[in-house]
Amino acid sequence: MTGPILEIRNLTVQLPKGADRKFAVENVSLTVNPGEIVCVVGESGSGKSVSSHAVMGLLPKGQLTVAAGEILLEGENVLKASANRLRDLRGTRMSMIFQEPMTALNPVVTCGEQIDEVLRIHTDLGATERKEKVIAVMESVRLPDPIKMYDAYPHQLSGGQRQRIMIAQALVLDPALLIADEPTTALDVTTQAQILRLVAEMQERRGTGVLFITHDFGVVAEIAHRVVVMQKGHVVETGTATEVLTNPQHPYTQMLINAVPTLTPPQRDDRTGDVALETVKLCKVYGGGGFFQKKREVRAASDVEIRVRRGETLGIVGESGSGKSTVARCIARLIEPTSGGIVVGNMDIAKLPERQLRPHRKHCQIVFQDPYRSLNPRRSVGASIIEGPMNFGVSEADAIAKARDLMKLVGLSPDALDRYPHQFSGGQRQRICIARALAMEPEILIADEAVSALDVSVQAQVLDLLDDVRKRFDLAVLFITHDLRVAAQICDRIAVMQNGVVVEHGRTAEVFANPQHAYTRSLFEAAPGRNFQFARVA
Amino acid sequence: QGAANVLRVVMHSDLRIIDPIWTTAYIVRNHGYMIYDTLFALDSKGQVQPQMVDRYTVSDDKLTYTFVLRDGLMWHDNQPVTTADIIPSIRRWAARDPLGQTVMGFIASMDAKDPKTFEIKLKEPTGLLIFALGKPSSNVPFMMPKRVAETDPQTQITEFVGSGPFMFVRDEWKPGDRAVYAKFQGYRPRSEPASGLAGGKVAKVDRVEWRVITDQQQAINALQAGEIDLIEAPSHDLLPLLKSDRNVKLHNWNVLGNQYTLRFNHTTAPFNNPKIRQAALYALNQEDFLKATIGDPEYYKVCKAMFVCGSPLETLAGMEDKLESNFAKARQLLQEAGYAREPVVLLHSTDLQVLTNLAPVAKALFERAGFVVDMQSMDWQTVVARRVKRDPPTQGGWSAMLTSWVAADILNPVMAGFFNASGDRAAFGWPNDPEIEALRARFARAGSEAEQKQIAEAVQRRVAEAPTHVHLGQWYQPGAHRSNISGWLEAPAPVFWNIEKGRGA
Amino acid sequence: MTAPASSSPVAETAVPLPAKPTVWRKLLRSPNVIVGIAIVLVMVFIGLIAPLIATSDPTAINPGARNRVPMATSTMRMDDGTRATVTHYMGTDTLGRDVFSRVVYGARVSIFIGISVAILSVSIGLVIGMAAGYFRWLDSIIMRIMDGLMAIPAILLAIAVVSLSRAGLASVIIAIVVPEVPRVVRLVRSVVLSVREEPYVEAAVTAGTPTLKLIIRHILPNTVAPLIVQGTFICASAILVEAILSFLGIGIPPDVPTWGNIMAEGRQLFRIFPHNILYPGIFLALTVLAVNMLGDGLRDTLDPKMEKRG
Amino acid sequence: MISYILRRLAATVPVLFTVAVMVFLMLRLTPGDPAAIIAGDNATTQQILDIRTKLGLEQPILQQFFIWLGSILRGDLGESFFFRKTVFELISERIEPTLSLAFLTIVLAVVIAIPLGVLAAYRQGTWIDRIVMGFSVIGFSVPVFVIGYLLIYIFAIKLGWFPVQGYQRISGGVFPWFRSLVLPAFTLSVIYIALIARMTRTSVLEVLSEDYIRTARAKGQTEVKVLFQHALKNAAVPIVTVVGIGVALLIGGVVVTESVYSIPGLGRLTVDAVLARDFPVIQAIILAFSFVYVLINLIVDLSYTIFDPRIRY
Ligand SMILES: Nc1ncnc2c1ncn2[C@@H]1O[C@H](COP(=O)(O)OP(=O)(O)OP(=O)(O)O)[C@@H](O)[C@H]1O
Ligand SMILES: Nc1ncnc2c1ncn2[C@@H]1O[C@H](COP(=O)(O)OP(=O)(O)OP(=O)(O)O)[C@@H](O)[C@H]1O
Ligand SMILES: [Mg+2]
Ligand SMILES: [Mg+2]
Ligand code: NI
Repeated sequence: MTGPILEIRNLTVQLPKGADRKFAVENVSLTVNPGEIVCVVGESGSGKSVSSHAVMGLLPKGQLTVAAGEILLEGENVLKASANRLRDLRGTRMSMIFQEPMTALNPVVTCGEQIDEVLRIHTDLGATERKEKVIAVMESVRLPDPIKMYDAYPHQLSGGQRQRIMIAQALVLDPALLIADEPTTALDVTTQAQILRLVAEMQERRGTGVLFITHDFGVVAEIAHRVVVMQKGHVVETGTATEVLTNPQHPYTQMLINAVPTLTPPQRDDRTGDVALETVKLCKVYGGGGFFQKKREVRAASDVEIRVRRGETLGIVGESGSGKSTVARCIARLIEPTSGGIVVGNMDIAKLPERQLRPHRKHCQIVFQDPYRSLNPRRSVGASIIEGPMNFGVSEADAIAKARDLMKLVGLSPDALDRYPHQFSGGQRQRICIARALAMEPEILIADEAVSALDVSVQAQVLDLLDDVRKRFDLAVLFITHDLRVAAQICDRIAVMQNGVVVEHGRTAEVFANPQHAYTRSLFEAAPGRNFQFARVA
Repeated sequence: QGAANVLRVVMHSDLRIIDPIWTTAYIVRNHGYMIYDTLFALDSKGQVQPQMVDRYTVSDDKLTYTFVLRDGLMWHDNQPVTTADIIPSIRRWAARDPLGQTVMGFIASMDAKDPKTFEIKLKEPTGLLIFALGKPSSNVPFMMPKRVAETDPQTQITEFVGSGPFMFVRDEWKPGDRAVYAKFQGYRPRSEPASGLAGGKVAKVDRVEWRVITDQQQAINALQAGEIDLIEAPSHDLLPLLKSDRNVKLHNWNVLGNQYTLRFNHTTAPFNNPKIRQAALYALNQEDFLKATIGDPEYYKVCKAMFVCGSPLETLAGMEDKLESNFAKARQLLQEAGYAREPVVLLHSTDLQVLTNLAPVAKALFERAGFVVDMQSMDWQTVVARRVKRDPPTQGGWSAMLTSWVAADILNPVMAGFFNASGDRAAFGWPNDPEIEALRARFARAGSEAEQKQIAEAVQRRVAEAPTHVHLGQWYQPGAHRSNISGWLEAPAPVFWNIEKGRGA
Repeated sequence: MTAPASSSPVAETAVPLPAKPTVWRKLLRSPNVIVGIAIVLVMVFIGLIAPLIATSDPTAINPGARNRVPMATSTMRMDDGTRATVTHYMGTDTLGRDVFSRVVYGARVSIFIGISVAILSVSIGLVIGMAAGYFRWLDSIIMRIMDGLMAIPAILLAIAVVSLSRAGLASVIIAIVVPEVPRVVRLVRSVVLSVREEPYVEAAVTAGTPTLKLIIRHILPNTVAPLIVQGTFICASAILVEAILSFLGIGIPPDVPTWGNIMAEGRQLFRIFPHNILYPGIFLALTVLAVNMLGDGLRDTLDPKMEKRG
Repeated sequence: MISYILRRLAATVPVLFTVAVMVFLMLRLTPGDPAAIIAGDNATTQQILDIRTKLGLEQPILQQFFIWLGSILRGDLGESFFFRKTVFELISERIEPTLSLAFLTIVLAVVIAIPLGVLAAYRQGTWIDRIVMGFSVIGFSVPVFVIGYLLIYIFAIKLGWFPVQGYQRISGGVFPWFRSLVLPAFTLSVIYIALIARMTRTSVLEVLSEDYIRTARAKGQTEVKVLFQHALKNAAVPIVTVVGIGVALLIGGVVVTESVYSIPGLGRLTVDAVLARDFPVIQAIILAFSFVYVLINLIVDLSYTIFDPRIRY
């Protein structure tokens, strides 16, 4: 087979009535050649998934319909294929890996059986032959102890292992085309790196054509041969990876690439403000006790000692579950630490009961990850912003006046105070959350993954805003993230957490230049595209 | 067993208690007739006939009665029936039955002469002794083995050995589901043909099963579908369904019928005032009650005679102008009595088909006469509990309630419980009327029927002046059976000897 | 780096997203809601104007005209001696009462029971559920008691409660409310437990909002939608349970017309005079159906989970 | 797992204690007097008082409660006020019909409701969905006894396929047993079918939007297998939960159904006992039903582990 494996020609997919735009994708064309990895990038909602689902024939029935165009899989138009033919093609000629390895696997069926299912559907092999084949493919995706893992359920595996199961399932029948829809977004950087390596390796070994969907330019830099950039349902730019990443033509591509933070931290001065926050041997153990049932104990933070000065940004990095949020929530006293001290000003608030705690609440404010759930959907954003000050005796008029100022500060129109959260975009909501936090005139601002849910471009804006308000109000900022690029850009100092323990702690530039702890090193090595210099276009 | 020999019956209620001396419930009385026998029994003409007794003699001074038992009487455990069993049985019955208590007052001694012969000596003559021993309805003096009869009258018996034509199959008795009787092979019936409760009790089926079907309509459905053979008391409103069915026949087994009765509570206002009670007597009428509950005139009869129309003591005395819904007269009486609009707390039983519609009618009639009525609805069991409470009506007591009597139970002022006017010792309602009490005492001693009749008339006159209760008309409860069933006797109680089950539909 | 945030193009305008259709608009688009509301309103209206449309006093007995078939006429003797002729659109019952009038008046009681049971159980359950969900120490005590209540089958509990005191509207309502309360408590508690973990609630905590205010402002509103939905189902089942209690002979006193009562009294004559059970049955089933449809419709529109599915 | 079961069983103790206290108090405060009922229509006040004393009803309520509790703990449910039988005897002779009825109803309901619910979910928004949902709403709206009467009228009286009433013991043959239970079970299952079908639809719908369903389709799996192998098993937990919770509904329905069909089961016994104020029987039955209910829901919770390997106790 010499022609392209996949050719999408002028694909147009119609959205149902009442959606935000008429077409999910319009006039999309792209090609995947054998042995090629084509990355599709673009902001959320740009139509990446819809295109790939159209190829698989998995568009939700009755909601999304292909209005025009054709999709040729090895020359065969899958849009015209019968339902049976389509079923035959799936799993044999084309297969797909999805973003969330947990939800993409059936939780109540063992991993082995899920791979086996593909064989059962498409081959006449006997049980033992099938099992051999499954074990072989599990081995080939480097799953440890495949025989044991055959009988394991998805929840008994780590995220990376689950994703390997997905890949094994996709590759077991050697399809010509592999579609990967953000297969690593939900994974840790370290695991992500392994999976990316695996995909590249498999593709090389089997000569599969890969359509790889992502929003992460680091990933693109790491594996792509060619890149397709999408915006609002249109393909705005295509080219080889190097071309697009180093010399983007379309303003949108340029904007996206500009927004990618670099892994090289800028030079920063040491902050010399007063110590605003200090934790002393902070420990938090979840669970335990329980009257009629025993709960499992989780030691989420142990002996954490951090210190933040006014005007300083301390980053806490570490992979998922390392205890970053736990530390943040203890400091904000949303939960009570199991032991240890939290000194804010010169007061230890670690064990204060709720009633006595209330006066201290204003010193420390928090901005959460999920911009969609951080604001009460039933209250106007104005009401959310003035709630705090009014709790501390500020008159309504004063609080509103201040809220208007803050809205301007975070780059929103003061008139928007009367609106409700759903009328704002994610980035705008995150700004509102920052305004709400600032309304309390805090000394400490905790940002728990405050930009992780945002698109790169929006993310850059919010980061700028955070840095801006830090300067303006001389805030001590505790910035929690799993994204090293982001941490490099904004933090003065960095604490690296692993399994509830701070393993390394120092100035950002020093930690990045010369990581001491093995875990820190592995973290850095895993950052995708770390050696790639993205173009900066003014 | 051939299916043809099992008689499947739906009775009016579920058999839960099995001591017919201990309770007056009719279902238990019916159970008694299945497994026990009586010394005397009422025949279809209302005459008392010997049953277990072969013959008896009365001394000339009418003070000594000598009874001789029939040959071949056997208990279900195959022991012979002797006079040693009889005397404790009479005593236990007399300890609980009001008529029995009255009669016991006359008795000087009871002695067994030999296993077959016993003697009762009276202190003074009474016409009631034989009548009482043949009392047809609750409590019936059923004869039980000595060891059973010696049970404390306040305690229920635990053994079910009788000498009647059927035996109780205890293992198959499932309250709420069924009670089962098997033919007693050792029973020797009298040679006379069966008549009423008297005569030869010949069991002509092997088994009688009393099935519980609480839903009236379902019982009828089941009868029509042939799942059961006989219904003791089908709902009157549903009779048209049965009349039109060729496979089913209706049978009026209780010719004397029943009488609806309204009982006053004499201890609290307003009915502690005889004039107000009399106002009620004027305000009510029988037709409305009968129409509302029975509906079909074929099955009811307006009858102002308190001791039942068709009985020897039937009379109109005192009642001529009453029970005509003369509201004007009622209002006038209320005014004279100074009725202070105390509410009449009327107990309404909602779960017994034959009683449900009575209270609403009473309420409507009372209200039109100017009474204030507070009708309180409850299930029959609550009524039963409530009516013995002597608290003021507003605190859980009552003023009036409605019930029904089997005519055979109220044939004279001594046996009919509601005429007992001895105050606290009287039945619920507690009338206190020395005049009535005196008349009742005279009645008990009355030697001749003429004298009895004259006293009964006087009682009725007195009651018309100061009512103890109001009789609201007579009604008849036909039974229904598949057309292959024959031989259902006419008697005050439903009995299952003599009934034959033919083959086929 | 991009230009300073304050001049960024996305930041200026406030409404980039299309306005969500309001809840009301969505409700009015749901056929379930429209049909449900329409029928319920008609029933309520019938109940309200019962005195105007009833052809006779629903409690007036007339032994002479019992068990009449629909459309039969009867004459009634009045106190003043005159006679009035009535047409019985739905026939009469065993006491000669006009079934049509009883059904019409019955709407009042039946709907009253439905609504009051719904309101009572929802409000009692709300208070208890809030307390259980928010105050950890109370939780296990309350939930144990609720478990106990839940463990008694509702009808049995109702039977027991009704036999507690003399049958009457109040005891029937109590009887139906008691078993419903634990269900509401559980619902409210689960909502509270999940909502109190929401970031915006935590944000309010860090803003120093006092507990009571926190509950009322941020937690309570989240329970409204599920409670309205639950409330409709409680309302529907209350109307039904009343009928069943009447059927078992332990409901509202029979002289008060309710649909359950009329059916219960008429059930023995189902084969001969089906009208006694048919007409109230139609009204009852229609109302319960409508309330259930309303509940379904409300749930489809108010429950964000259902919304996601679209 | 074992320790979980033990802990759950231990947790039923306070629940049942609460039930016991509530039931006991409720009954003793009722106006009905079992003594008066036992004594019969013509009894005198003194006779009734004697019976009350004999039954122990004249003691202080608290004392009565502890006596009762004590005997319950010894495994003695007491003796009926009315029948010369122990409550245990009564319950055990009534349990077969009720168990049979409940069993058949559950089987019938599950067999009918689950495919209906899956179908409705799969064809969401189509007329099939509307019919199934319409039926389920109607199932909730028509009183059980009306359904019962209608079924009797059509299938027993008009068509004569089934007996009008009554129960045949299973010892008398499986066929008569089954035949006698078809109508009651169907009557009782209507509301249950409605409940389960509805829940099946909802949870299957929820599951159908999950990623792994998409994965299964991406493998080329057929729709039927996607529905019944992937979707249904994942939707099972809420479905069995509702099957368990629905048992409460079932118990309520049993009371009415047994009344309509004259089935001598626990439901009838309950009504009879309540109407007769047979306290020991009522207490025991409510306690027993509550225990069964709690137990069934424990079994349901345990069954989760079969459907969902993530759940471990
Ligand atoms: N089932 C659906 N019904 C209605 N609209 C849909 C549906 N699926 C997708 N869309 C719309 O189609 C557009 C493209 O969505 P798509 O999922 O392809 O975005 P994406 O590029 O994959 O975004 P992300 O990075 O967030 O996954 C969006 O506007 C989305 O709202
Ligand atoms: N409420 C809780 N109860 C029990 N365990 C918890 C709870 N919250 C968090 N944990 C556990 O504590 C550990 C640390 O969790 P934490 O949320 O602090 O991690 P994190 O570093 O913020 O991770 P992520 O990057 O995913 O947000 C994890 O193992 C988590 O499972
Ligand atoms: Mg996507
Ligand atoms: Mg976190
Ligand atoms: Ni990311």
